[in-house]
Amino acid sequence: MNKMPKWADAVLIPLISILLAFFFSGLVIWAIGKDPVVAIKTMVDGAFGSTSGISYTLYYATNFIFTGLAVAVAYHARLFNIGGEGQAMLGGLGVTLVCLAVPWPHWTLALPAAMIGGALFGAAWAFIPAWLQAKRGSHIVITTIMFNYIGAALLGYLLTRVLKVKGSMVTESARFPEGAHLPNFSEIFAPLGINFSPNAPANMAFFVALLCTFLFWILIWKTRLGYEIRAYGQSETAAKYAGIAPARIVIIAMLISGALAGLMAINNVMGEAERLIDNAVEGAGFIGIAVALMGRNHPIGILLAALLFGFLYQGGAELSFWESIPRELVVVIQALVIMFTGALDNMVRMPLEKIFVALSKDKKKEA
Amino acid sequence: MDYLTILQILDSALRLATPLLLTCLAGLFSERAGVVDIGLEGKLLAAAFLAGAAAAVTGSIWIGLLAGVLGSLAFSMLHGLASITFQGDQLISGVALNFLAAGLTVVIGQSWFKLGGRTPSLSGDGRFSEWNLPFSDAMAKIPVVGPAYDELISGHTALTYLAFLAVPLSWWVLYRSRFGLRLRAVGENPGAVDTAGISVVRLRYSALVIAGVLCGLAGTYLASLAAGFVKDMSAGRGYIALAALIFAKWRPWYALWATLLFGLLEAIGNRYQSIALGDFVIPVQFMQALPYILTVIILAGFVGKAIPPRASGQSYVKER
Amino acid sequence: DPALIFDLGGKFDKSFNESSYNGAERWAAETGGTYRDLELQSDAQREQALRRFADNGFNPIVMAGFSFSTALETVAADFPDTKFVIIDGVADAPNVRSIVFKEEEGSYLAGIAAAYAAEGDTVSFIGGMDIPLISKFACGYAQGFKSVKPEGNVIVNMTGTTPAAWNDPVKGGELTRAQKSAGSEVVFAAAGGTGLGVLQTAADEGMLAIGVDSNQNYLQPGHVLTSMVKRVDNAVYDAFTQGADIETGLFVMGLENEGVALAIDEYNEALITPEMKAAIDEATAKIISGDVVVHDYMSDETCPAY
Amino acid sequence: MSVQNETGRQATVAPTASAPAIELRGISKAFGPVQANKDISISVAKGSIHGIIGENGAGKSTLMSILYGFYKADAGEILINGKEVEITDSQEAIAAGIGMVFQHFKLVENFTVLENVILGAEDGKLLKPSLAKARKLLKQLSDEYELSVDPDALIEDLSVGHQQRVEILKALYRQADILILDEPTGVLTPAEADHLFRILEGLRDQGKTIILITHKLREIMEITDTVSVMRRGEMTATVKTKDTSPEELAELMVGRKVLLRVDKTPAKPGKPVIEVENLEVIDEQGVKRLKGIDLMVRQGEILGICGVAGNGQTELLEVLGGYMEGTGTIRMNGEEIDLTGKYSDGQSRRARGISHVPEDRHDEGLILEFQAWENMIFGYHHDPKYQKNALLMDNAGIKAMTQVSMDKFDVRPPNPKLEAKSFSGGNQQKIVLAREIERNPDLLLVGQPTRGVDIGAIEFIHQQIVALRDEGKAILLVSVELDEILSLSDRIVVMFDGRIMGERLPSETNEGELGLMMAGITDEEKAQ
Ligand SMILES: Nc1ncnc2c1ncn2[C@@H]1O[C@H](COP(=O)(O)OP(=O)(O)OP(=O)(O)O)[C@@H](O)[C@H]1O
Ligand SMILES: Nc1ncnc2c1ncn2[C@@H]1O[C@H](COP(=O)(O)OP(=O)(O)OP(=O)(O)O)[C@@H](O)[C@H]1O
Ligand SMILES: [Mg+2]
Ligand SMILES: [Mg+2]
Repeated sequence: MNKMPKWADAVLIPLISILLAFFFSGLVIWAIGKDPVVAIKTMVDGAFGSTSGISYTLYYATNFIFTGLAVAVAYHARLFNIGGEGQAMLGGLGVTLVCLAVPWPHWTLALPAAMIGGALFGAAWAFIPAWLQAKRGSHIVITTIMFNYIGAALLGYLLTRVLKVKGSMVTESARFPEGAHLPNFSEIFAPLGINFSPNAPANMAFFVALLCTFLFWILIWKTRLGYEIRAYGQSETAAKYAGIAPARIVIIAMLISGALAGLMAINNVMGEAERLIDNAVEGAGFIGIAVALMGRNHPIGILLAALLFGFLYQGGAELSFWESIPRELVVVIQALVIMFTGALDNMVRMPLEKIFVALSKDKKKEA
Repeated sequence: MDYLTILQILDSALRLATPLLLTCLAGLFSERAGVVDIGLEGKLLAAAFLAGAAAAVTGSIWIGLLAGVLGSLAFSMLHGLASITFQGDQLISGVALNFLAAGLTVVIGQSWFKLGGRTPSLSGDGRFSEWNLPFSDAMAKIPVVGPAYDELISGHTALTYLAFLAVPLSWWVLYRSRFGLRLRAVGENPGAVDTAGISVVRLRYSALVIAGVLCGLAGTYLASLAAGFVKDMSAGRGYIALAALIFAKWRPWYALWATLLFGLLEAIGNRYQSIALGDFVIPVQFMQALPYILTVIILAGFVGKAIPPRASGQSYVKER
Repeated sequence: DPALIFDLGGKFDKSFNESSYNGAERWAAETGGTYRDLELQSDAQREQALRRFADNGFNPIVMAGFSFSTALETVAADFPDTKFVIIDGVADAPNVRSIVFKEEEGSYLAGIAAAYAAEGDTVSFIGGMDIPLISKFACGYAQGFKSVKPEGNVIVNMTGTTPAAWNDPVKGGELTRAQKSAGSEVVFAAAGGTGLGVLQTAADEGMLAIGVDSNQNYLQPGHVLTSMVKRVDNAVYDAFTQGADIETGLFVMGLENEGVALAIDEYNEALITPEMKAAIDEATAKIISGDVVVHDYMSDETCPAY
Repeated sequence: MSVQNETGRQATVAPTASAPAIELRGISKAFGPVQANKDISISVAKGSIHGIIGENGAGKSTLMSILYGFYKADAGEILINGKEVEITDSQEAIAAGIGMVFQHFKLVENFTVLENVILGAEDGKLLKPSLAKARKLLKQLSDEYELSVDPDALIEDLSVGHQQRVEILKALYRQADILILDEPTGVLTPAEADHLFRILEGLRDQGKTIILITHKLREIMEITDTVSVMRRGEMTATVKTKDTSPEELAELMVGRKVLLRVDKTPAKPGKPVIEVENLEVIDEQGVKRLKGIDLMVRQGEILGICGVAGNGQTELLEVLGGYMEGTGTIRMNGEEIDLTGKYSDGQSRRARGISHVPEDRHDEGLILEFQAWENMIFGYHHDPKYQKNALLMDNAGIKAMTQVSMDKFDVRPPNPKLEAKSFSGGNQQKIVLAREIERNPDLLLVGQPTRGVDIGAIEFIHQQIVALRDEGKAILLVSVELDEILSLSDRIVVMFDGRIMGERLPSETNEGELGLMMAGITDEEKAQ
């Protein structure tokens, strides 16, 4: 039945798409009077050429893995969760409260507690839209958009009035206690004899993200709940026939989604900033949408897409460092990557399919 | 709260609703034809930029309008290329457009004007002037009706009147014209349209053209109102318009009410930012979030289930 | 070479960052020197950027924005031979020059100007977000205004709660209109790109506006009463000029050392009446002499004037 | 061959009155590696009804879609009335006088009949005059051909039979001379089907040409003039209907002898399995769908329920299956079961030994995007025997089980990893049936088991249902096919308007009587 071998669909097409995206990015770079080859080299070097670069790349990727998984869980139930931004914000609040409430003696204790805090708060922020969708039919896209704004307002209030350190100019919470410090890559890998730059942000949370990716795969494809989520996502009428309660699936899927978004906070809030700052999420919730869709809602795809975006973020930063290329150009490159790999993939697939069908016909004739 | 204050709030609501309404109608045409459009935000931004840039250079907002519409159209067509011609994911394409607009407007703006992505300020003919309807001064003296006419109805720019005119016009096109019948059909069941011998692709592209034009108007309105382009100046209005569209259940008149409601809530929030109840001062953040909170409450309490056009979000594939 | 790092608002925010950019450009133009600058995209880049520049021998490294304090404290210790300059924030390290401004003093003068310009007794303020720095402006402004019109009313509005609040001129315009209909005659905007909408609308509606950070008088001639300039440009210029030998420590820039001031130029001369000018000069003198102390919102996070 | 081509070409040059209405020559079409049509040639005489039969996936729909310009052929030519035409889209097919009624109707559900009819054939840019004109013409058409439908009704409110009339009206409104119907009777009741055939005969008598695709040999024999048989993308035979027999056609289609009658021994009913008393159901719109149903099914018997679609059979199955709430009493093996609340869902019913083959395999019975093995446990995914441990499902075990079931039920291709949508209708139905029967239920609810399924598969499905009965299980069969009801059931119950009209034994009734009962005419009324 398949017109193309699997590897072509999974590897060749994305590869060509990315090359196309970079080709057009190169055109833009060239148009503003810079050298595209140098630019690409700078990006790749910056993102993967040093342990510090790798660490930054993975740090950003960690954020995107969490939000990408969050969007994907909901999407498997055909729920479009645009609220990752708000849920991650609230997750930050949860992590902060946990980290500040107890003088943690060691991160091994602090991390699980913070994870629970972040997941709980993120899930809670997703719960209301989920409940309204399940019980009142209120469109989840609107309610999650609204909850992003409400979340931002809530955090704005808490940061300026409640959590802020008195006398400080900065709207941020107090610094977390030493015991809540998550080991970063240099601390993790030093005992193994691998030297990582000590000042780069990638940390323990990356491994939690990998674990979540694996658990996501288990959940969606190996458990009854995942089975029910996918079944509901494909056909609500069939789900009802099978005795799957729609309201239950909507709420559970959104709770998991919110929890995953909330978990992002162990990376950016606990792992990197070690305090809650204003606008800590920085749009990772929205990038998560692109990551999930580009990754076709599959954990491996999400992992790769998150890495790609991590690369774009870190490589883009290097571009601004060394090439004085405006940071908005990096946004343009991101846009082109999303466009070509995510939406215009058929532009590559269609001709490729023809080639493969022709090839297979030739083979048949020979045989 | 006196009568004049109410009028002023309503007046502000009209101004705030105008870009939302145009954008919402843009989304309406697009989604009614089965193309989901979360790229509204990007189109709005692109249009605002080109309108601001062209108006600044030529000194004429009408040329700015043309440029804004063309820019938004170009984005619309890109969306069409991805989601209609190449049957790509409409959501991804929309997300990409939003990024593209956010980036390109600044990159290009900076290389043109060297003002950090801002365009030079617009003045005089570079902006839409407010239309004072006939007799507004004379009528102002008549009690009740007069001030309403003078404050509320009169004194908006051409685009506001156009936006409000676009509502009955959209309704008429959708429900009274052949084009509208086909457009609605293609959003419900493209197979029916295809087998009736009408090109699904052409219909969907036409819908995107209309959406592009309407977004172009909305973007130009923003640029004119703010007298120039500032990066990211759409400030989430595309998303709010999308919410309003769902709120409106994809219907033109409801779209009017939905966007007016959003405009009104924002106007009230602007006007009453700091309210003190005795000793307790309601935090400003609460008042700023109030429009969004109310939206959720109204949605859950009164609007209920919104069913999108059946084929929206899916590309039409008859042959694989 | 020196380096300059802008805050998340970006190089061209029409106010704070742009002002520092102007200072750097002035230095470059006058001395023919070169420098490198960088716009941040993400909070995590602060430390990265500092290290990057320090590693590569840039000295001094100037950063615009209080949000750098935390990152700077860790980085400064690792690069004892590099000089850092933080504007608007304080970092406690021997190789750091911290420059803070007494925005409340300049805003106080702006309040006095507003009080003289207004016929009635209501003026207003539009901030970007409800953060301490912005409240500092608002509070100084209100104090100045009330020093002239004690029974007057100052409307204080904030634009929003997300970063979009700094780039929403349309909303800025609406807030201005709302304030006008509530009686305000003069509006002071401290809201980045949103402020452009405020100035524009003030001009459209026949109000007066007060600009912020850089001199914005020229933007709407005849409608911008004055601008409360914060000489961030001078701070950057000085730092660049002094180079690697820059003196470190805490520098507080107020009226006395011309860190803040009201801008008076050909665009607004006509709006400044002699009495107004006299009152401003008098207040300036008193503040410098210490006869008048403008309350700093940051000191206790309350404002006596509202 | 060459001679034929010669004459064909002559015809192209000088069309004659006797030229066939449709002639296809050497049509080929591939979907990627699948060769759906291979070098197909066929000619259909003007003013005739031409039947096309073939197994599921034989390529019938594809061929007709090509004729209608919906797909583009890879090779071959099309002649209409002897003239070669280029049909690259439906517009051109319509212009050539071709109308098509697709198996899955191409109607806009929330449009009115009138709007659907004029869609794409409006005259003028404004709707109002078009609608007015269409209203008149529609009235005329419906009078002429007994095609009455309310022009202002919404499609979603119409029965499938009426929806189909709309499709035919659409074609006639476009002045089609050639009408293609793809499995038009699949969803119709016998009465509706008869009505349709009268319409088709009327159309033929007016000189129109009709192509009819169906899986029902009875219909072929009854109404067509000629019939073509397709197998695996090729046209294997074209014969005059009066020169052939159902047995011969079946053999041509499937390639082996097919038993067209159900072969079964008399039932040996045991004790009651399910007893339903005074069952009432109100649907979401607040309409009462079941108005006091009493029935009972015993071990080892098949209770057939017939009725015109929309008279409560669907609701009956859904309430028994647990995904619709109702009031009344239902006892399963003597124990009462909940009709509302927590325990009235599909899972609880399955736990009680009730299995259910739903009427609509696409919307209910299967998740088309799921692979066969995932579909094989759909609804039973909580069953402990499919779990590896408390957390994980035993996917490997399920796949192995699926392989066994697929082999046993002769699902083709027997590949558990194939997505459900890649199977033909008949094989999809076998998957559903395998799933439900393999559960060894006490009661099997079956809705429309052979809808759209080819005769080879029908034979097999019927055998399986009878085998289950012979194991002493109770079976409740709902079908609009009176044939099927009469040949499978041990007792027959007729439903009308949410009530039971009466009960008959298959040996003591006939289609005529059942038909009257289905129309709501009772014995007493008949007597009067
Ligand atoms: N759009 C399509 N894409 C790919 N393959 C297709 C498509 N449509 C049909 N096919 C394949 O072409 C073959 C013929 O299908 P077709 O629908 O013509 O069969 P059919 O004879 O109408 O069957 P049925 O009796 O079930 O309606 C099948 O093998 C099917 O898998
Ligand atoms: N888009 C498609 N891609 C692949 N195969 C297809 C596609 N559309 C149809 N088919 C295949 O074509 C064959 C016939 O399709 P069709 O739509 O006529 O369904 P069917 O088999 O008649 O089932 P039903 O009667 O229940 O609708 C099936 O094998 C089906 O799997
Ligand atoms: Mg078919
Ligand atoms: Mg079929």
